[in-house]
Amino acid sequence: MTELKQMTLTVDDLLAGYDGTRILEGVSFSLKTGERLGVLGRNGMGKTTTLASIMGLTEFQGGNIAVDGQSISAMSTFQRARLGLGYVPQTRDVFPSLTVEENLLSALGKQPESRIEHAYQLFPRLKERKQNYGNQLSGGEQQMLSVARALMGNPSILILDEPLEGLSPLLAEQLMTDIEHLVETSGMGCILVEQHVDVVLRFATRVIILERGKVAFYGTPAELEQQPKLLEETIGLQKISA
Amino acid sequence: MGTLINILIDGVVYGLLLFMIAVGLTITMGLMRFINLAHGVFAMLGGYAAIWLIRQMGLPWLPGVIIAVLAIAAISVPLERWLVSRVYQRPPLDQVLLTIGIVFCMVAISGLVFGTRVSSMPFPEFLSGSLDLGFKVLPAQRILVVSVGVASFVGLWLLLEKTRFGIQLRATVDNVQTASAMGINTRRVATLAFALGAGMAALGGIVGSALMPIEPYYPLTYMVLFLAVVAVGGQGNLTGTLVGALLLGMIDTATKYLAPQLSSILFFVAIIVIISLRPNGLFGRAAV
Amino acid sequence: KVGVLTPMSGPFSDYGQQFSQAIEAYQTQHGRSVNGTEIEFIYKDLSGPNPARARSLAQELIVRDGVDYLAGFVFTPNAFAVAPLINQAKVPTVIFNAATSAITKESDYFVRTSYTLPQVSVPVARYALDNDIESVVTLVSDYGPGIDAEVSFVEEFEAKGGTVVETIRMPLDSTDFGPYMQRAGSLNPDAIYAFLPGGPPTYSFVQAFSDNGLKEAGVTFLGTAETQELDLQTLGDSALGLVTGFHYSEAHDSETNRAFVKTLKDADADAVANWASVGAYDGAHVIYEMVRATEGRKDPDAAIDAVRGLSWESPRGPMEIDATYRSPIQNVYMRRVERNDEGNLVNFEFDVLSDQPDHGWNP
Amino acid sequence: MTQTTVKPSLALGTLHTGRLPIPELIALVVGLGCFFAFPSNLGFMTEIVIMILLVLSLDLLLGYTGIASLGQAAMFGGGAYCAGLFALHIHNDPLLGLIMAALFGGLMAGVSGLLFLRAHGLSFIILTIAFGSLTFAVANQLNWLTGGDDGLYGYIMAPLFGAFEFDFFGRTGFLYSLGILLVVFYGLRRLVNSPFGLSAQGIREDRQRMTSLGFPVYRVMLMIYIIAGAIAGIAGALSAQTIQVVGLQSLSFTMSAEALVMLILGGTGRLYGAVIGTVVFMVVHHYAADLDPSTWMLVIGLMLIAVVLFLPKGMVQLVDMTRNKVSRLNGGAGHDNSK
Amino acid sequence: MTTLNEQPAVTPTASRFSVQGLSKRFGNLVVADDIHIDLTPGARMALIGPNGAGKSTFVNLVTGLLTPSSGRIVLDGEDITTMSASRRVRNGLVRSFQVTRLFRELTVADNIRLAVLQERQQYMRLFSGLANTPGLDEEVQRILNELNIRDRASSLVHNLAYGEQRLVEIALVLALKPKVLLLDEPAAGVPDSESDLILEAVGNLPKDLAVLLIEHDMDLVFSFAEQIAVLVNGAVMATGTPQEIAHNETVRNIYLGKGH
Ligand SMILES: Nc1ncnc2c1ncn2[C@@H]1O[C@H](COP(=O)(O)OP(=O)(O)OP(=O)(O)O)[C@@H](O)[C@H]1O
Ligand SMILES: Nc1ncnc2c1ncn2[C@@H]1O[C@H](COP(=O)(O)OP(=O)(O)OP(=O)(O)O)[C@@H](O)[C@H]1O
Ligand SMILES: [Mg+2]
Ligand SMILES: [Mg+2]
Repeated sequence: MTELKQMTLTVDDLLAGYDGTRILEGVSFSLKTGERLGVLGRNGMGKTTTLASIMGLTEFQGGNIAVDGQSISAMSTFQRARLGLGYVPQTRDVFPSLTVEENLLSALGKQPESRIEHAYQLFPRLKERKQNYGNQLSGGEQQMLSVARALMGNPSILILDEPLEGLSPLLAEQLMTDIEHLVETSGMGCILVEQHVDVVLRFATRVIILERGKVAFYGTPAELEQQPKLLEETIGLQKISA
Repeated sequence: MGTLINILIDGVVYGLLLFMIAVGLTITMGLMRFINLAHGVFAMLGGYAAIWLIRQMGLPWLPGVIIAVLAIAAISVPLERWLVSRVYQRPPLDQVLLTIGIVFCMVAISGLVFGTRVSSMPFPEFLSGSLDLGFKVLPAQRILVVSVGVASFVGLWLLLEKTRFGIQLRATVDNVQTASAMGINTRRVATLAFALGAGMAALGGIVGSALMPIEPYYPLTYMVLFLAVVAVGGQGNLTGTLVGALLLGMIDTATKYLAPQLSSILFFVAIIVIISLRPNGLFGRAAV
Repeated sequence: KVGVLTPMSGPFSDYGQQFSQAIEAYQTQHGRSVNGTEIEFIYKDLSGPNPARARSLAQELIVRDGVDYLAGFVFTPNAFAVAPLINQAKVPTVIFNAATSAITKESDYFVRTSYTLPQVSVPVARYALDNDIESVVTLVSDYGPGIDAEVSFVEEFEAKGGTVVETIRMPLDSTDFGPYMQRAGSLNPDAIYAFLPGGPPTYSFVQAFSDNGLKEAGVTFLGTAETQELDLQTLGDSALGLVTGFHYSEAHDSETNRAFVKTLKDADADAVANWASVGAYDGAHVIYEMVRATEGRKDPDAAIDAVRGLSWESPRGPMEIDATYRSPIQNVYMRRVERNDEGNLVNFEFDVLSDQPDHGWNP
Repeated sequence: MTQTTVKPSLALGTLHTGRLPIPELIALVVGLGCFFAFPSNLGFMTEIVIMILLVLSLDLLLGYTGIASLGQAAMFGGGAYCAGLFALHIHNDPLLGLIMAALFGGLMAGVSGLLFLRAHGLSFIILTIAFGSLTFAVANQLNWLTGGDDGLYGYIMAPLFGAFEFDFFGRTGFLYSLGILLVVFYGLRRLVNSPFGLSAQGIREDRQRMTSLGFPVYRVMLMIYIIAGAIAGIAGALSAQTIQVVGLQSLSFTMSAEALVMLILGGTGRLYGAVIGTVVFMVVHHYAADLDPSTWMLVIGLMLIAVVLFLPKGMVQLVDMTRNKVSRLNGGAGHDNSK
Repeated sequence: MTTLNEQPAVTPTASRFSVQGLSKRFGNLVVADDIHIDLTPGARMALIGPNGAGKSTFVNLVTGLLTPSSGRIVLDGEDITTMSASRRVRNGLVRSFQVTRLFRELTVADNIRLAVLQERQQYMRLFSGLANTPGLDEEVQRILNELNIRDRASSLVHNLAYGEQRLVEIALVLALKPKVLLLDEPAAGVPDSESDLILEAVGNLPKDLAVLLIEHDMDLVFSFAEQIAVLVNGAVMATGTPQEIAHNETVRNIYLGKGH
């Protein structure tokens, strides 16, 4: 793997939404390469919006997003990506009229083509399908492709929006271990949105819970487990399945 | 027999000409999926530019043409930045309205500037007159059309299928937001593609000017023809456009030889039959 | 007051320009009033064949602007569209161009100062025969005027013993005339007889004629309006030697014509005189005569009667309005495209067939 | 459901269905107003009314069903020639001719629709263009029947209801056309607010999903295409009857294209959008051409560009803005989805 | 809560829906390999399998979006192999989409309203207003409440969060009152807390309705299914009760993993 750029992402009192409507009402957190932030929250609480805002895909309405102290709030999306943010959108959004291989190439930027081989090692299934078009892939295959594509640009921080959705349990486990492995070895940072609380608690070094676009909790998994009431209110779970 | 050969040759040549005048549209409309009714505008402007450079500025033919093509590509950049790019994400019909608007404006303007009559395109000696193949005569200009047509096809095919630019372009068209989230400078890609389309349109307008003379109403007069070629070929598919153009060229020529009076009726019937049978065009890939 | 319906925008806007320039010329020459009656021309833009628009514009002119005469009319359907109107409202209407014989049947208030296609086609046929052209292929655009031209030519040519090897009708939207030329050439006739609408088609057609080697092969190009002055220079060298029979050439050698052309050019240096101009010029003359006859009173029938059989020296040569079908009787000149001393292309008249009636008229 | 409200469809945020012909009454008043205000422009105003009908038929296709056609002139001209020939050879009663034309327009649409409606997007547009051009070429070929380029002429319409002559001021012609327009408009308004209308909008949004909801999409589209064809036919007939000449241009691509432009200009998916668009386009054209023929295209072109840039929803947006202001004043919110 | 229980219960022995020897190839890739599946009325079956095993393809074949290379599909004793997709739905064979497929520019209410109109065969009413279409709005209300998305009724679908859209997707399916229901990952993207909601909705379906569930969320599968079929490389590798499957070694190795 090629050398990785260290970076710190700071989101400070972020206000964002879609054409006029406000969804995020002051979200703040920060993240270094090597750290792992888990994002929890019910449907429609603003998880995706938060991630999308970091990538500059929503309507920025206030607050600040900064990388290493430099504000990127005004930057266009592709520049942010080139800074070293790898994004896996919730809806996967593989390019339907590109083959698997081309999907990967499209995100490669200045990186060496050898990265594609790494991706294939991570997801052998993609290699079998590499001449298929994006819209000929199964749901799970699209998910794999989406993750693999995000890794192409050798990101310092990987942003994952429900990457396990639609993956078979076995594969989901593998993917999570793979990601953990990646993060450890490459020391990259990672933001993970997941519906499965246990997964998040197992993976994350920090957890943030969103409630109606506000931060309801920000702390370590350990701290969170001390507050079952909060969990119940925000996620609606009595106990956390082992 | 003689007729058959005539049909074959004239058909191929005319087909390549159709390809030349439509290939620019395959890029802007086919690949970029931008309903570009203003294609003819760039073809026409290309023609006028070349005529002006060669007649007024006294440039030699080849440099004149090259500069004209580049000029049109350049002109298209601000147009794309300020007007066209605003409607990429909007419904196709807004694109129709915008480009029709552009057509109307350019028709009126060039009418005022160049007059409403045909402006004749100068051609160098070696391209004027005709060429006797023994069994038939071929206008020398057709040789030009053939060579330019083939060259552009090969060049564009390589560019779009084999280069990173081609991939990034298709990615951008599929999903702008995601493309930019993958670090693609979607604005630049789109602008370049549009300029490429405009340039090719200009080239087509120039080489085709013997059959489709340059005059202010050019963009309206041949709009249907452009669209038909692209649609028959299957949008965004270069090979498709070539085959489609050749096919239409053949059909048109054949009917002109065999049933002249019916040729335009049969031409449209052919289009209807082809597209009804293959709604995604000859080479179109149906969305799965 | 005269309302002029003519294209002033769109592909045919040339007509409007030609009309207004010619009328302007006439008024500069003969004054803006006939013994005291001021004559004013009001122009309305009717950019193409569009009966609906023709009717509503004519209506506005008659009802709102209260015009006493209508004029202009480039396209036949537009003329037909106003026929019922002018019958009800009794408005004498002078047709500057529309060249279908049947128009003047539709209303007694129509007068035509242009020509009809049979009127020019038949003489061309006769000329061809007299100059030992035995076999002809006709190539015409497949629409009203084209068909008129073909039919009347073929009838005359065959009646007088010529052979029409083939009659080809080319769809209006043709762009590639190569195949037609190849076909015509392969039948190697002595001549082709062509009719196309002006502008782009004519341009491509003439190019195709020389590019496909018919010219070298010595095939004579016979036509009518193809080499009209507006397109002539654009056609370039490929037009040289084309033979056409028509009722007006800018190069017509007469005092009246020189005066006419001069007045035109004085007003606008790059003005060009073609059949449309002379149609309007003589149209203006007819209107002046009608006004003179009625002393400015509104008496439509008297006005029309005044010009039945009227004859005068027009820039095109001697001309007369036929008493019955109110359309010109005039000379048809055979012209060949040549370069004049300034190096411009001109229709040089080398032969004349005098006093041709409307050969297409059948009551 | 206790909370099922008094006006459920409103509570569920959909368009309220106008049973009362209020818009029609307004239109009638306006129409009559113009009738007395501009007695010498009746011809022009009749043109507008007829064009509105054609554009409405397109709006049904495009605005409500998502079928973009550039060949509607085929049905318009078809209707026109049908009515003309009917008057010339069979019977010259206007209303009879109107019915014939409606049937013929519907027939043409039915036949072509059967073949075309399997295609989508550009392919479909081209098919419609080709069909239009085809009818044009055919009509030109059959000049023994249609008069070809000279146009079809020589028939005189019988008085309307046997009472009202088609006078050369065009009074009868205008009121006749206006009347027909109002009837059609009312019918259309009922149609688009009906379950059938909603199904059409479903098709506009996503054909395949409609199929997997069990809708016979193809059949529904065909029905709409036929209805639109009939309306276009009626428009054609009105033009043939009020002008008493039918020209080839009634079948031309220009006709179809201008109709489409007027529709988008006004705003698709709103019936009054079609009305506004047509009136604006034709009036601007008329006066621009009067002032300076050489530049009216420039004027129109700039207008179109401006609308695309500043009024993405077309001219109807202006109406919405004012309406929202009003409704805000009386505390109600204009809802976002009155498609 | 009213239930949809309006259809007459048929004899539970009769096969409501059966697939016989269904096969599909994409070029040389076999995505459905001689599949046999049989659903009795009221069956609650789950179809699981690794990604790309061919589950969605199976659904597409059965619903007529793809045409099988070979095999028969029988619904209520009628061979529907060549029947048009929309006819199949009208005959009671309904599916939900793995990737939500909604009318994004229409309101949630109108989305559901469309489904109801079809189910009640009222969409051919040309001139009567929606408001006075008998029973329409009541039905829509009922479904909105059932999935408690009533407060979303008048917002456009494209303004909904993804999970919310999943619920609307389900709502459409319920509105069609199917006889045989194919759910393709209905709970994907819905948090555990809300997936119960979907289960509940499915639970409220008429008892004689046969359901085939495709899902990767094992908690959901095991709490729902009475029978499980495992699809691998396009072929049915095993079928059985949840217990049997849970303890099947191969299934564990290639699909479930250690977690279960
Ligand atoms: N494109 C959009 N336009 C307008 N509003 C939107 C858009 N996308 C989402 N919203 C609204 O923003 C709110 C938050 O949506 P978001 O997708 O961030 O929720 P989420 O936490 O990701 O939910 P889920 O778990 O279902 O993905 C939702 O109420 C939704 O209605
Ligand atoms: N049109 C197509 N052309 C070629 N291969 C295809 C096509 N459609 C699907 N496939 C392949 O068929 C296989 C089965 O796809 P399918 O979507 O049925 O899998 P699945 O079981 O639904 O997986 P998942 O659980 O990930 O959704 C996949 O490997 C996919 O790549
Ligand atoms: Mg989300
Ligand atoms: Mg699947």
